[in-house]
Amino acid sequence: MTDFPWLIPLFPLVAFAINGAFGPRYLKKATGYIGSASILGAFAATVALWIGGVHSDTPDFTLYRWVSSGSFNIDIGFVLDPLTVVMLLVVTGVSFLVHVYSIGYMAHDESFARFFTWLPLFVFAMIMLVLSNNFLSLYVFWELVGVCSYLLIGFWHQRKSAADAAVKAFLVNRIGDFGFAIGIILIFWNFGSLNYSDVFGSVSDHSTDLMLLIALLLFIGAVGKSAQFPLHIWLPDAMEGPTPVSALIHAATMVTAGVYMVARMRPIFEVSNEALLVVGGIGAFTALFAASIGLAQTDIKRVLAYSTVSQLGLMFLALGAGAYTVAIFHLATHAFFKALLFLGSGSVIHAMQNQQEMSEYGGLWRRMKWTYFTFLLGGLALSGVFPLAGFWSKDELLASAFFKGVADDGSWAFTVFWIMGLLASLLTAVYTFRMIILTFHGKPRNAELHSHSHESPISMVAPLVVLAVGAVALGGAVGFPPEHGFIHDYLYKVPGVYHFAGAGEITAVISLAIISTAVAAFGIVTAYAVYSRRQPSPEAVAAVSPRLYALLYRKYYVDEIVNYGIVGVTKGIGLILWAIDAKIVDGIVNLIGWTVRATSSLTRRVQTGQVQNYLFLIAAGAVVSVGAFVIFR
Amino acid sequence: MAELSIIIWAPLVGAVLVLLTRSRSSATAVAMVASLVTLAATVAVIAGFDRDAFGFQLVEAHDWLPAIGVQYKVGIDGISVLMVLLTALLTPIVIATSWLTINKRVKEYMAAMLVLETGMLGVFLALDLVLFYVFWELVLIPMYLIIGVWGGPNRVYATVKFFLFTFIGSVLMLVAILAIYFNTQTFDVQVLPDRALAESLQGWVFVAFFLAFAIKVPMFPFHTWLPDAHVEAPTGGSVILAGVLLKMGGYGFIRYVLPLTPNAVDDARIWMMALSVIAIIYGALVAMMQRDLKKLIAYSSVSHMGFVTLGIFSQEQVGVDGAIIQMFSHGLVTGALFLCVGIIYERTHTRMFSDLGGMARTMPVYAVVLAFFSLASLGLPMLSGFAGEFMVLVAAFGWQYWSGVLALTGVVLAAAYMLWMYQRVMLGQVKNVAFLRLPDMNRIEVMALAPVAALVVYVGVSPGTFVDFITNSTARIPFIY
Amino acid sequence: MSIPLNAYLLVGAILFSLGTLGVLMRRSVLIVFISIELMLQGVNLTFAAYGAFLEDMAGSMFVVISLTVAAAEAAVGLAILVALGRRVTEFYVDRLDTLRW
Amino acid sequence: MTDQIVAFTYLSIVASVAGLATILVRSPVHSALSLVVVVFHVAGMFVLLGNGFLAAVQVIVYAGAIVVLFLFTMMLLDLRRHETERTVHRRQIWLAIPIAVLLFAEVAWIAISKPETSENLKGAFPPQTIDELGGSAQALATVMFTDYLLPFEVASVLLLAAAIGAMVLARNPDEESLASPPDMIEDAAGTDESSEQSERELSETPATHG
Repeated sequence: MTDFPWLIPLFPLVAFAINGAFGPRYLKKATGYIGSASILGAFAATVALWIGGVHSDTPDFTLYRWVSSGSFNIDIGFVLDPLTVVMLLVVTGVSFLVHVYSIGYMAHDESFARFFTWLPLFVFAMIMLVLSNNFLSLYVFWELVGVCSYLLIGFWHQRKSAADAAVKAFLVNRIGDFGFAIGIILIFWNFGSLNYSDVFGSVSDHSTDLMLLIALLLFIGAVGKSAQFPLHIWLPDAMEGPTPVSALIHAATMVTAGVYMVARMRPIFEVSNEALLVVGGIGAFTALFAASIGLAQTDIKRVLAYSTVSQLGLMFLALGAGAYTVAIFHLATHAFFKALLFLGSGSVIHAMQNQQEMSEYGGLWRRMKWTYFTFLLGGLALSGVFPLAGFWSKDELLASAFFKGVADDGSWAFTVFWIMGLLASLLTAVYTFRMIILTFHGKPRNAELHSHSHESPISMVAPLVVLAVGAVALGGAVGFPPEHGFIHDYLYKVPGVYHFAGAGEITAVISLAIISTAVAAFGIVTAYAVYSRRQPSPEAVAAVSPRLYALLYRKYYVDEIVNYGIVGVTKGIGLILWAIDAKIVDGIVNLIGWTVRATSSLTRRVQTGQVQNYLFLIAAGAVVSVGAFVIFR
Repeated sequence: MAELSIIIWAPLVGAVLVLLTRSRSSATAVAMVASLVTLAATVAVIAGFDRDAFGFQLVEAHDWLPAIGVQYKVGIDGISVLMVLLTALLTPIVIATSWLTINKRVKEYMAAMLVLETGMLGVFLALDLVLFYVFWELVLIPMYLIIGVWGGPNRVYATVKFFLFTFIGSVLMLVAILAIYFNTQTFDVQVLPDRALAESLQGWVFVAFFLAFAIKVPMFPFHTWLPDAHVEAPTGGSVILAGVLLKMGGYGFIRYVLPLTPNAVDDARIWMMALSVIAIIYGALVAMMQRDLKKLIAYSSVSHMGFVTLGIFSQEQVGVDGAIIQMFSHGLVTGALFLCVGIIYERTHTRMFSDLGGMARTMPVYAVVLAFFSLASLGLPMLSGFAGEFMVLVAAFGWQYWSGVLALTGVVLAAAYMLWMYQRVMLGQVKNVAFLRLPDMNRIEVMALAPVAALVVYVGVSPGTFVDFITNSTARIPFIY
Repeated sequence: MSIPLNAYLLVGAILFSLGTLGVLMRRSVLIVFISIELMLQGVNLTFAAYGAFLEDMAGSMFVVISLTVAAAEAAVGLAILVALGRRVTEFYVDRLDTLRW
Repeated sequence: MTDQIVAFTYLSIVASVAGLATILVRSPVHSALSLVVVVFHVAGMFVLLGNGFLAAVQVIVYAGAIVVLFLFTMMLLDLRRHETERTVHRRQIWLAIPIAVLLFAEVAWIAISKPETSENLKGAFPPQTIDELGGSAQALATVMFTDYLLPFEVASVLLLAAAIGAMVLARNPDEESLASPPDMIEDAAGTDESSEQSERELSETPATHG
């Protein structure tokens, strides 16, 4: 399988081509099956690649020469190593389940075919992004993934909010790519090539602050794509897209591209501690920041969106602490249970006639048993309760941050980050169970809607169950003995993936595990205390501390700042420049025209029609010439 | 052996024949045949084009004014091959779509278009400074007529402005050509680079050439004719104006300014880069605030052509190659965009954003096509816009990192105004009830845009095949560091 | 030939300037014509003087030619005047300014 | 020698005064007459210069023809009302006088400063050869029909053109039909047809009468 890896991206590409060309008119519903089948094919090919045994020094597979102009030679090719395989497994696996789910979810949508044209294109771009073996093709598919998210967020393009959200998503991504592109070009000029192997090979013979600069620039790209602190504003708005899109793109695959990229660029980041500090810091802060906002959201998908931003923050915290394997492990588990939660919320929205406000929900557990149970399992996994996947990955993640902080190399900051991470996971537990209680428990707040609610069809519930199994089993199966689970050894084979040694003391690990479980339990209890017994309406909760609630609900006014600040200023400058262009630059041109006409009208005045004026001029001319003759003779 | 002459003069013969025809359909038919013959000849030449050859190929030289050594000399090399292909490809498309839009005086319109094609092809293929100048002026007349006769309400102002702007520039160029002749005793482009001009003279020649080509590109301060010309030009005129005419400026810089005045270029480089970066950002910001769809695309052209000049003056081979690819891709993409604008204008007779809105529902096929070309225009990877821009950015970084960084903001702004345009035109609710039931794109329009879309993807997916045409020719440009 | 050339030239200059003055000053068309003739007299005198002093017949030849010109000019001018006379009653130069933009 | 000087001074003074009179006098007739005086005195100077033929020609052509022509025209046009209006532009004077004075000053300056009559410029007709040839007329003739033949011919053509021009211009339109205002070009075309008609009529009428 290692000799024709191009099969994996080929499946979705073919599906895209077929659906795109024949979808709307001829195939209609069949596009769903073609799409799902192609992703299944890609998944099978990935498994084959995995079984085929891929180790860190499998040679890259070059596809074709992209461009060669003077010193600028770029080839498109694939890198085949454990990190790629793990990512591909996650991407194709979750994509397949989402495709199947979408057949049911989008059944009655009139542009069903268009949905199943863009979705496989997204999967193709994501696969190529993970597979590419050089910075340029990484950047190429990085942007292509951004476009697919633009197309899918703006899927219901009649809705203005969806169209705005799509544009916003693409622009924020592009701002992130701005830093990413500068980083890539700097790499090219300093390393002479853009292939990972060449660049990682010669990292040592470059100054550390150059590497810091490159690392930070690349990290800007990651922040843009994985919606970390400054550039997170697009993800909550991205919820305008259909729920399967949110589940696939804005939970499991695309947003994790940033984490994958930092993990892949480990040699660059590893060189400078400041870079790791920045990554960890942004991660921890975003985790806490997003979790706090999640508390106050009333739209079920927005809660999940902020939860994703928060979990991604934790992954970056792990990357900052140098624990790459843990970060990828958490990425994998998070992909499963977050996709589960999103699809679950999709099933709820589907049942409640597209009503996304939790204030209209309540008491749904009786009507939608399967969705309720899978949703509950997902919630428990997200909060990090003992046997489920979330516990294993999040616990190790916080442990790695703790050990990095404790380690003697002066990075005490990570202890602070560890505390922030802990707080974040506490808030995670609180908002998760607030969501579950508001949706499923208590009395139905909208009786009329409630009466219509019903369990989703089998094609939607089946993926939920599969994901639930993943959410439960995946953690233990893959990562059981912390640091020595299957995934760690598998990933560890990735060349030089750092496996921090501090985890030697079992007691410390166990004590950390106990602390995190306690935190999770405490979170769930508070959620129950606050929400389930007294069934307070969101207004009541807000009354407790109106200003704080408003702050959280308004997402720290970041959106407003950006809208008036950046967007407003740019438009303002645009208007000014346009005025300058119309008045000054064009003005000068017209001025020249006007002056020519003015002077000509002046000279015209000489033609008075009086013969004597002309004669006078002649005489004057004669005088001047004779005078000149006399003077200069 | 006379393929290039066939390419140049076939359209002119076609123009003459068109003038003899009677009905509107026969005129278009003859015009189509003429332009397709030219396209076929061009494809034949490109097929036979030897990519590794260094010098000019298929050179034909006949004495024209032997007294002062002026020859009718034509030849093709890497720098001009893509431009000739672009011209030969866009003209039949424009003639086909004009069949739908132009209904008065069709005969003269087709004739003007074909004469225009001859002029453009002549500019790209001429190897003699005087011949180049003749074709450069020849292009002006038909374009002046096309905008002036078949244009919009305010066409006279626009076309006179366009004519005077370009004409003043080219007059200065004539002075420079004469200066060159008096110092090197030859007009032959093959011979000129070996006879180095004196440093001081290079300065003046550079300034003269710069003015002529900067107006045509258009670079920052000289761009105000472009929006007016585009807004008033008929669809076909706009496509050719944006598609090919702007490239003559860039081509002129690469063919004449870089080889002939290398020292002057090296001195003036800081200014050229500054102007290009200003053009990129200025064009993008102003484009964002336009209320007229065609003006937005016109200003976006200013921004994209800013990349071209940035690439040309970056003194890197990858920059010049990127500039040529960017010109080729911009010709295709912006030409197609203007066709799309024409399609909307024919149906709704308005280009104002305030009237348009929610067209995606009424014209789904058109929505996909416009989305495709808008994404290509904002430089989406895997589409042609990205390849050229990225190579130019790499080159710009090589010299002054700030130019690269600022140019990159141009890329971000491009995404902003393009998507905002798409959103205001296509997405959201239909503002104007009259536009609820509009005919979607018909067969002719789809067939016209299909080859352009195919090329855009081909250039995007593997720009290498096109860059191979160019690298050996641009390698010969003497960069002074 | 005791009278020096300068004297003749001086008289020629006087006549010429008086003619110019007349042309520019007077309002009546006829007077303007006559002043032109006066200017020509000055010129003829100068030609003749130089012809005599340089002992070259070219001088008088020029006088003859300027004579023919003067005659032709007077004839045509007066013919125009007569034609004009049918339409216009008074011949003030500043009134006849229709030949304008 | 002194009589030449006396004659010259007399001639020059009278010529100047008469010149002044031509431009200052109110009525055009007087101005024309004073022009005659100027012509005569300039002719006198020609004689002083030893160029009798020229003097004669001057007198005959100028005084005889041109000024007479002027007087005829003045007769044709009834100039009675001329006297009432002012004869001079007030504004124009302030421009005219300085220009005239300046012009005179320059030319006078040249006249005074020793004009070039050096030997090498000398022509081929010193006074004694003129006498040998038999007077200024013969000398002029030899030059006119040899070196200056072309200008002579051109001058004659010019006179012919002027004569025809004057006739066409001054013709009185009343004789033809007054339907439309006479336009030069149509008029010219018109005359051909009307003249043919008139001939035909002439040729036919006798037949009918006959």
